[in-house]
Amino acid sequence: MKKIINKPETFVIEMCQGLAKAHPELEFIEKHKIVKKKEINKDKVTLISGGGSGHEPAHAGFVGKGMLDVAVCGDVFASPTTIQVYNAICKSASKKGTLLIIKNYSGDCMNFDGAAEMAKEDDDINVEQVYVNDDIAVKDSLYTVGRRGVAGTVFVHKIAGAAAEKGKSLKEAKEVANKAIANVRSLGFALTSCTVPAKGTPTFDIGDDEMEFGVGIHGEPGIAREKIQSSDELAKRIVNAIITDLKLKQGDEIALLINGFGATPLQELYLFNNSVSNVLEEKKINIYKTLVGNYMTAIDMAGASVSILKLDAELKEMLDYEVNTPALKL
Amino acid sequence: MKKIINKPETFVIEMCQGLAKAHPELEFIEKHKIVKKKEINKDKVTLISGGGSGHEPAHAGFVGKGMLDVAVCGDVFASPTTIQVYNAICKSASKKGTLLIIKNYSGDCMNFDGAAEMAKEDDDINVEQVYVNDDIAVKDSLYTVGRRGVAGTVFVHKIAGAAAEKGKSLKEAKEVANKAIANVRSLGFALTSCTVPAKGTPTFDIGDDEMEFGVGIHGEPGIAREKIQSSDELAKRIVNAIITDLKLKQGDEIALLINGFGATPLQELYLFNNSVSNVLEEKKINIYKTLVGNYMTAIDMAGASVSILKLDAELKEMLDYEVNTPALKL
Amino acid sequence: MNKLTTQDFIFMVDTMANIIIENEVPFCELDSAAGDGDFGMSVAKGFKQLKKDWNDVDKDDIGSFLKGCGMIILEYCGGASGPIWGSAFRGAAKCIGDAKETNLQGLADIMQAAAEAVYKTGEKSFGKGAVVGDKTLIDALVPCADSLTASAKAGEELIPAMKKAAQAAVDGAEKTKYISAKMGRAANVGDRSINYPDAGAYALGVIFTGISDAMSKK
Amino acid sequence: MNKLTTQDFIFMVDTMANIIIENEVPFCELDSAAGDGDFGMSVAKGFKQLKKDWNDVDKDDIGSFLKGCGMIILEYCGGASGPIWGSAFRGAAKCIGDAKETNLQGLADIMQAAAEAVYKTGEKSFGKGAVVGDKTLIDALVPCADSLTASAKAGEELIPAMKKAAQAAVDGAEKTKYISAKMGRAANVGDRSINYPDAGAYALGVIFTGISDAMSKK
Ligand SMILES: Nc1ncnc2c1ncn2[C@@H]1O[C@H](COP(=O)(O)OP(=O)(O)O)[C@@H](O)[C@H]1O
Ligand SMILES: Nc1ncnc2c1ncn2[C@@H]1O[C@H](COP(=O)(O)OP(=O)(O)O)[C@@H](O)[C@H]1O
Ligand SMILES: [Mg+2]
Ligand SMILES: [Mg+2]
Ligand SMILES: [Mg+2]
Ligand SMILES: [Mg+2]
Repeated sequence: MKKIINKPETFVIEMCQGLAKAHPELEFIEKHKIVKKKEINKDKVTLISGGGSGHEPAHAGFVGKGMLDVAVCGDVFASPTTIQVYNAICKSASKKGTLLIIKNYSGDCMNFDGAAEMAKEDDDINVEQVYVNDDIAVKDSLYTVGRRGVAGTVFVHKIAGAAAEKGKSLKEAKEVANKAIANVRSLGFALTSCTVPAKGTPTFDIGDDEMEFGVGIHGEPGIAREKIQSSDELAKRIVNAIITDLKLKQGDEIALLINGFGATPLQELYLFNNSVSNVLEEKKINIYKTLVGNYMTAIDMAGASVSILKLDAELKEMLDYEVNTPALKL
Repeated sequence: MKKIINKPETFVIEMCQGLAKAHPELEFIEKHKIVKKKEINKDKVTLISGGGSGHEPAHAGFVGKGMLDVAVCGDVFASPTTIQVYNAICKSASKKGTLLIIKNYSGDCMNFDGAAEMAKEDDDINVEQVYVNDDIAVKDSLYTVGRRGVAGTVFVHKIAGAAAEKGKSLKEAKEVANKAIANVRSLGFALTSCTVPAKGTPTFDIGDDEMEFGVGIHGEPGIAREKIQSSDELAKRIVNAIITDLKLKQGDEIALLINGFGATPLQELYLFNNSVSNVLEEKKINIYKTLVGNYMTAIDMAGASVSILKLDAELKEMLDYEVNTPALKL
Repeated sequence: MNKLTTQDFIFMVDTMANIIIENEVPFCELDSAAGDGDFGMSVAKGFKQLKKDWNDVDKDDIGSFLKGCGMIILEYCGGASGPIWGSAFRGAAKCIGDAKETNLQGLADIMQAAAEAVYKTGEKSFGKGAVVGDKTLIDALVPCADSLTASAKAGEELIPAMKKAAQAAVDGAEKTKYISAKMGRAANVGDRSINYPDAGAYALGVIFTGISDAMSKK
Repeated sequence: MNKLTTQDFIFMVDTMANIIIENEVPFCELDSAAGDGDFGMSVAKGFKQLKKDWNDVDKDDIGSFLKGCGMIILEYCGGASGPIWGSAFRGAAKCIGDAKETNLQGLADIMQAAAEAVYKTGEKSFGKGAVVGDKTLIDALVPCADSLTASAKAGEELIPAMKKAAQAAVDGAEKTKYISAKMGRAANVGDRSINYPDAGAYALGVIFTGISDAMSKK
């Protein structure tokens, strides 16, 4: 394992401290591993997200004006505990209530739901939840737990953050967050495995000429193990899959996120954006806004994902709204 | 070689196209591999930088309000040619003249200098040059070509960009850029090699427990090949070396850049920032501003560098000035 | 020996904690195949904290002890494991109440209550809890509890019954190899989870085997 | 054969281009040891473009031809190689002027002019150009030119003189192994460049050897 690290046990805490030091407008509460705005605005809906660590800048890097109020940081790839989330809710409660933005994983759902229940029952805080499930690599079926939440979550944070900032009610913020969730899809691929610091060895083995197509943001297996394809081929395949799933048609407007998984440098992401944008242009789908970068990573995995958010007037308005966080400024 | 790529020959062009597509306020002139603002402000000093590609987001990602006007993109790790730079100068000339910000490498110096000479002689454009040489891994001696220019260049872009935006003359902008250069130092280390797309195999071999201390941003050898050290140990060593070289003392104010080399994820950079900030706090050096991220990379090398800019009132004013580029917004 | 005292429960949980901490890395590896590789770390973290806070845990009666353990597990186990293992302990605690002693039947009831609590936790979040065949730790926990219930009914001795129940957990875990996950993170990969046992189920097999061995040597 | 015509120069540059293109990867590898691994790519790029634009290059006389080559090299070779190789060709062109034929003495003068132009290019940017011992391609170019000059003075035959000069370049490149770089990117690593030959010097050895072989087989 080649990492800049002291020891795995203190990895998450030291990382969050380093983030708070670089961004003095944020504070890190070590006891509950919470990164929050120093000043909570009591007059807007509070937005809380989080999950396992290892997805940086998600989620702590999205705390700031126009996005999240608090990020709850679990251990690497492990949901934060019910008690952590409960404390996050209590420490950031506003007059307008709290919206939890949860990526659809068993652990996250159970812990965030459990915390919401505690806060509602014990502290009379108005809490609502939304569940992001944008990864089309995973088939949605009655027998499974539904799709995974991946990089599309960044759009949900952005949209819900704008809604909250604009003074919407908890119900309205939840509605527009759910609209974003209904309209966002993602699909990604990995060229290498990630290495969880505590484990110290790669999560999966992969050949020099192989990729994992449809990989999850924890290095979970995806659709298939395959030979590596070119940027253009990957773009075609992924965009077509998303177009089909989202039922996109000529003239539709979208926001595009080319997301790196951690070890893939910006140069490859920009190159990939070129391939993806070309396919979308061919299909006459209008790209209203593009984000390229490492937004929702899988530790040090090489690879990328494409997220597409289908826009309407309301979503566009929310997308355009000012945002100022460590990892996203528009 | 595991990269998102079509073929090495078109790597730089496709990447620049992808960047221009994501940032519609920029345009990419393929013939000369130039990324420039669509609208050049003729009433301020024009700032041009560039160099070999492979350092993304540098330099094209720093084109925008408050930083560069044009970035000239060479092939991966190869200086752009004299003709490319010459065209960049001609296409962005303003009434106030042009400042070239050059990283101190033979190829860059020769090509940028040659282009400046052509533009001055053939086109009567007022061109001045500054040379960034912040890497203290390389000993400065009469017999050598001087220190390399590395991540500290980002501060020079920022400072000179603010000066130009504030309406300073070419002479003044050059002076403040040179002040930044005189006050910035950097030192880095690599945990893995980078892989130049055209070559397809790693530039250097390195053991599983080894690091290259003092590495350059092209994967050039540094001070020594050593066993990997902990984040805290690296921080102590690097900060102390920079403090000595910059003659920093208690109470001095600095700007800090924790720069990733491409494959090192943000989580490790934030953790490393924690280590570095702790050492600076111990030494009672005041951190006025911190940047953490991949700003001046070496393709897909894992590792990081620390850059410290010693501040005075003028440099602080320039640092605080508004900037809005793809890779740096403050 | 056919009685189980508070001391016995303290001994069993201590044994369990040691097994979990020792197996942190292998349990992570099990979770790598179809999950995300953190299972060992997540459970170990809670049980390490439990050992750290050991002196402060209420040991007045079986129920208080198990509840105390459950709260620490809920607070410190990461991932899905916190709510699942935390609810199992708290469900067990509720079932035994303030008793200071119990027998095989009591143990069987405790384990049934634990399984029921895990089901409820899943149900709350996903509308339906995990059942045998979904490829979760339920596939080991339920056969284990059922084996204890059957042994109690048949009037078997405590230690042999515990060994039999541990074997039922191991067998249940083994079966998870041949099915694809329908619950938990592994459900995301569907058929690609086949050939790998569920990490949680496998861990329970190891833990129950270790506990019954330790009890038989007592 | 003791004369060199425009056709011979065209043949020699064509041979040179082929050698450079063939050796792109090995030349990159040479540059990896102490440089940044792009040397082969940088020079090959210019010479590939030269071959692409081959028909458009002025071939009226030796000087126009070499100058035409020099401009393409300056425009298309990346890194330090563009200015260095470009200036070498343009310096050589200036020296020979519009002659359509020359001899060993003329070739020697051309090579001296090329070396001088490379020196001047360095001087303009760094206050001082590279000299023998700085571990640059000058360490091959200067001995090569000097050997030609000496051979011309001694009245030697053209082809053996070219072979001797190529060997001088190879020997000069070999010597760069034992010194540390004082110019170019490799100077940044100081003593760590020892044991590796300079990429540019080594390349010149390979190129001149190839050209003299090809000329002798003509
Ligand atoms: N709904 C559920 N009911 C019971 N057990 C479950 C459920 N979901 C997951 N599990 C168990 O949890 C284990 C994974 O735990 P862990 O790795 O800590 O969680 P995560 O999936 O959040 O990484 C699985 O191997 C499975 O045995
Ligand atoms: N000042 C100089 N004078 C002559 N040759 C030089 C000089 N600097 C560098 N070189 C030559 O250029 C070669 C490197 O070329 P190249 O790899 O294209 O440039 P860069 O260093 O910009 O990557 C060196 O091996 C050396 O022979
Ligand atoms: Mg997990
Ligand atoms: Mg180079
Ligand atoms: Mg897991
Ligand atoms: Mg080079």
